[in-house]
Amino acid sequence: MARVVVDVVLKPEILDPQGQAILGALGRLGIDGVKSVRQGKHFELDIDDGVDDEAITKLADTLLANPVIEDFAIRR
Amino acid sequence: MARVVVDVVLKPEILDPQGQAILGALGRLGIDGVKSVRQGKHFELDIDDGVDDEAITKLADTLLANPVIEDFAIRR
Amino acid sequence: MPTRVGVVTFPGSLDDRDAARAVRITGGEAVSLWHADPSLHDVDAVILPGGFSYGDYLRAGAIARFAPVMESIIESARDGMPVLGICNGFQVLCESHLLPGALVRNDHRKFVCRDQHLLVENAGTTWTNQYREGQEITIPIKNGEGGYVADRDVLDELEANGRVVVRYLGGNPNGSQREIAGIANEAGNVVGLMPHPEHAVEALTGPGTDGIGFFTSLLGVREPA
Amino acid sequence: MTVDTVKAARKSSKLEQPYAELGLKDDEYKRIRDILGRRPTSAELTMYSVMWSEHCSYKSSKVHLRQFSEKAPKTDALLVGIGENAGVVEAGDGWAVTFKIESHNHPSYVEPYQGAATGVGGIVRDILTMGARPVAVMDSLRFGRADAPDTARLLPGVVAGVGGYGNCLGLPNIGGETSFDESYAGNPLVNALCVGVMRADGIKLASAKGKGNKVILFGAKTGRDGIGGVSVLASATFTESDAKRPSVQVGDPFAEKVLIECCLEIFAADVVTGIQDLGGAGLSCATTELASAGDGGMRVDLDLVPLREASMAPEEILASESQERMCAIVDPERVDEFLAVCRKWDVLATVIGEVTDTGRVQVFWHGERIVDVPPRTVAHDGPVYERPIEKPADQDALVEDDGKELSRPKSGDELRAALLELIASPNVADKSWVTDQYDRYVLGNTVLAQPADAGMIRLNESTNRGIAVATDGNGRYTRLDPYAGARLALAEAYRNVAATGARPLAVTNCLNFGSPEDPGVMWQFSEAVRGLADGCQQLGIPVTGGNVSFYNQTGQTAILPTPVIGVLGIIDDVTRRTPHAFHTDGAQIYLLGDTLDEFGGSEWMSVAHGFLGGRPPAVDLERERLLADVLIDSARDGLVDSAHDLAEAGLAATLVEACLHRNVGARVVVPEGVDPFVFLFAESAGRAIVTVPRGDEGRFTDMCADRGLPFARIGVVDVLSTDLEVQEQFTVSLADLRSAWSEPLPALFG
Ligand SMILES: Nc1ncnc2c1ncn2[C@@H]1O[C@H](COP(=O)(O)OP(=O)(O)O)[C@@H](O)[C@H]1O
Ligand SMILES: [Mg+2]
Repeated sequence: MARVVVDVVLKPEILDPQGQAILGALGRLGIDGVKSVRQGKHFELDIDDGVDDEAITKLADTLLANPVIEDFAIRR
Repeated sequence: MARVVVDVVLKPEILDPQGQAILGALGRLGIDGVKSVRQGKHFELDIDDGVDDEAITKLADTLLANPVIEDFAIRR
Repeated sequence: MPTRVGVVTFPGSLDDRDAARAVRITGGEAVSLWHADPSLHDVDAVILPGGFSYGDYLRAGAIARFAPVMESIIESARDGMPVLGICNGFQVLCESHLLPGALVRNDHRKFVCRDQHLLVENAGTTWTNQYREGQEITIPIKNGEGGYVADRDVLDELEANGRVVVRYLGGNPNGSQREIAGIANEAGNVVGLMPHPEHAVEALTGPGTDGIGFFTSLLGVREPA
Repeated sequence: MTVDTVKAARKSSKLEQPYAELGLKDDEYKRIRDILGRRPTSAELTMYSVMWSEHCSYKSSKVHLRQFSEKAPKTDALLVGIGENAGVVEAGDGWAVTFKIESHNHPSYVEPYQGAATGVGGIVRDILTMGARPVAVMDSLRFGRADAPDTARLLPGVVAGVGGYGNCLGLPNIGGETSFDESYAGNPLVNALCVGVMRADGIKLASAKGKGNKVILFGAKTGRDGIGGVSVLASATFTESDAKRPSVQVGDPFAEKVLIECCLEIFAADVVTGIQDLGGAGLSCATTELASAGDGGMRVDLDLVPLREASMAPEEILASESQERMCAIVDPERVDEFLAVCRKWDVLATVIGEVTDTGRVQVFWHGERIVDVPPRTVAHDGPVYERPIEKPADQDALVEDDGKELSRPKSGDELRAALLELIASPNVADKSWVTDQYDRYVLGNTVLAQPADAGMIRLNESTNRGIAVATDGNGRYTRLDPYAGARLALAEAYRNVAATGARPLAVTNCLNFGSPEDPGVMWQFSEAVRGLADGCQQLGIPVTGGNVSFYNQTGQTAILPTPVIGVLGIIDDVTRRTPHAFHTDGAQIYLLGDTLDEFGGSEWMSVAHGFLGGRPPAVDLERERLLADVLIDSARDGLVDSAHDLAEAGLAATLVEACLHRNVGARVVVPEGVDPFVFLFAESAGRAIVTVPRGDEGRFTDMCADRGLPFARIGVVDVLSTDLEVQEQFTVSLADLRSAWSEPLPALFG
């Protein structure tokens, strides 16, 4: 069994209201020095050793990310 | 300027309906061998070099994650 | 002098006017409080209304908790001032640690708006003394992150000390642990509710008037009959 | 990066320009050159191309839509008519109401959640722009077959998007439609409606007047949202390799909520002289529309526009469709006040220019003039086409083959089975799966919402005055006869409003059709517009605004032509509203209107035989008006305690909904000499059922008889019964009805 991590982030040109809201809050929290925040999704999968990269890519591309607005990165 | 990543995941004992739903959908996609899926949040922050680890930990602990239900990990 | 009840408006608060209307209808004076103003303007009690403060994109209530007005509310609540958090207000109270636990995404992953049957379990709090213990009431719920979760120890403690104020009846609408719809702090002055009593104060616009009791309970405490 | 300037355009008049990639025709490009007396700069080309698109210029529909004004009935109620962001009607007590429906079909197909969400966001801004507080939304949705994979992908996302945005704005969703037909596969229809309320003297218009007044852009930053062909231009001017694909617009409902509150505070302080929302065509549209409706001149310093991505080219800034932005015209003396309100709400606001007396919109980029155009030529005097019109070749055959020979249920058992099958059809079945995802309570003034015939909102807590709104459309009827189909949709929405006790006052519409380049589609369109305009004239209620969506087709196959009609009515006292459900024991059920053997385009034909042919039900608008009068007057006089209109699936569906809402039984008799099948399932227009409490029957039937409205007593409400009984035919338990009716959507969508 192996742990695979998939991080899904909005494409850079897509508006990220979530990140914006956090950035706005930081000022009020008195935390300085943060220039930008983007919020994405983080998936942790436990998979059988037999599952290959191709299957994981397909999984990420169809279920975990919405390719119309998101990119993803896989870490094994 | 530096990029910092914060991953936030639900504590293991908290039910994760989104992860469950993905797991359920896998069968229909014909992808076998995935034993569990947990969905969390992924934050990418661009910060000034002056911002130290302590500040980032505080940010993660007070704002990005709710320690009652979530754990977080910081990657610089 | 009518009881002065502050209703907080955060950016993204939605049911603030409705909470104020409910206060008015039940004979109180609604005072609107602004998130950025730390002053509570001498109110006798505070309602944190429903809505999506700051869009609730991060976690419901996570950002609102840091508003200047919240510091004053947290302090006054610890000193016994009555505070009612409705829906988003409940989430803010949990994020502020005035109430234990947290509210997470509904187990069916959809927003749900419906008329919900509830069981009043604690009719002794500042906000529920006009109900009978065991009374069944119907009040709208509308939430996307309404699933109440807490450690087992916390849940046991809530149950043991009568701090579960209302419980869902006839089906759990959001996956809340132990069907919890509302809880109180130890002193009973701070109550968090997922259902919206302010939307059940007029027969014309709600499923009935079962929500009135939450507001008259407060007035009852202030002006004993 | 080099920028194309007016100066450069004068010098290099021969330069080849990619106008075709931007969707401009040869003669359109030539006209632009004629207007300017030179080649356009690339920024000007951007503005003309986006503003002369079908979507913004209405070039194919304009010649037809004129009828709405030409045939508009005289009414004192109309305060603002067609041509503004939304029409406004008077509501009494000094209040005014504005409403409009708009499509977001294609974006919802590409990204269902965001497409639907930004559709709601856009229409809400249109309403806000009129100076109104938005008070309710509705959504009219159409998908392919309910069990198609495409629908499984789209519907949950669209519904979540409508809900996600509307709920977060704090606007109650008070109604809409959800229906299914094969023809919408790949072309879902997502039409969103918003209603707003203001003082009648507080109407705001989109015009830039007063030399020296400041142009302020406020709300979200500008990003590369929705930039389509324009990126061709942008990439021609600089070489960075960043993504140039049109990007999906993502909605930020929180930003919009704050923008609404900010605008309302600004309106209350009376610090704007004109205001316009940024929607399709973004700044290109807002600047030229404001200028051309005002003094005609405006100077804009485009480099002052706050950007999400610093590398954006001026063409991209002009074409960007970033959401949650508005543009205001403000007296320089009031600018500080304006900015203070924006600061209070944490809304970004930037002075980007001022009103001039040049008669031209001039845009500068770091001091260089990149646009210099007469604004009318961009905003109003775009191309106008008289597209060829031709009745589709198969039209006559379609109408000819009326399916009358298809087998019909006869015995009680067969009728019972047909009823259960019909109410389980996704078009007729319970829509709670959808509507439970929408907040209907927020703002505390919702008197009626789903599943009522019309949504109803209390406007005023002290006078109890209110409004009711319904939307309807039936693509099958319109396919069979577009003229009649549009009138049937109008009649149904009108009837739905009247059924609640409100008096219909005004109309909005969203015309969803295939390609205007197909003469058959254009025939459907022109017939539907004619039908709607004639119908509104006859009913005495004006069209106050609307929207056209063309190109809803896959390959050569267009969607069913689908005019969606919204009708708004006023009710003096919302406590007198009529609910749709049975609730009083012993109340007599009356069927009002005539039932004929009309099954063309019916739900029964579709469900039982998968058949579409014949003529749609006849429309008699005089009868509709009479029926409405009776419904409204009997609500006012307290003669009826429920009323429910008849439409798709006829009396059967209406009875089932009236019983199930409060779980109340009823006994129904088929009137003598009437065919039970026709009685239960025909879709004749101009009908409703009402229930009259015991003792009031005489007064009620006298009223109908005096006015000449046909009525028949068809049964009685039995609160204690757990059955719907159609005497001498069949009995079906409420439990069986409920499972047939309420299980299909959850079973399909989870
Ligand atoms: N089908 C229609 N019926 C009546 N008016 C329409 C119709 N389509 C568009 N209009 C009117 O034409 C004007 C321009 O439409 P539109 O471009 O949708 O407005 P906006 O720019 O505010 O989005 C509006 O006043 C609108 O009400
Ligand atoms: Mg507009």
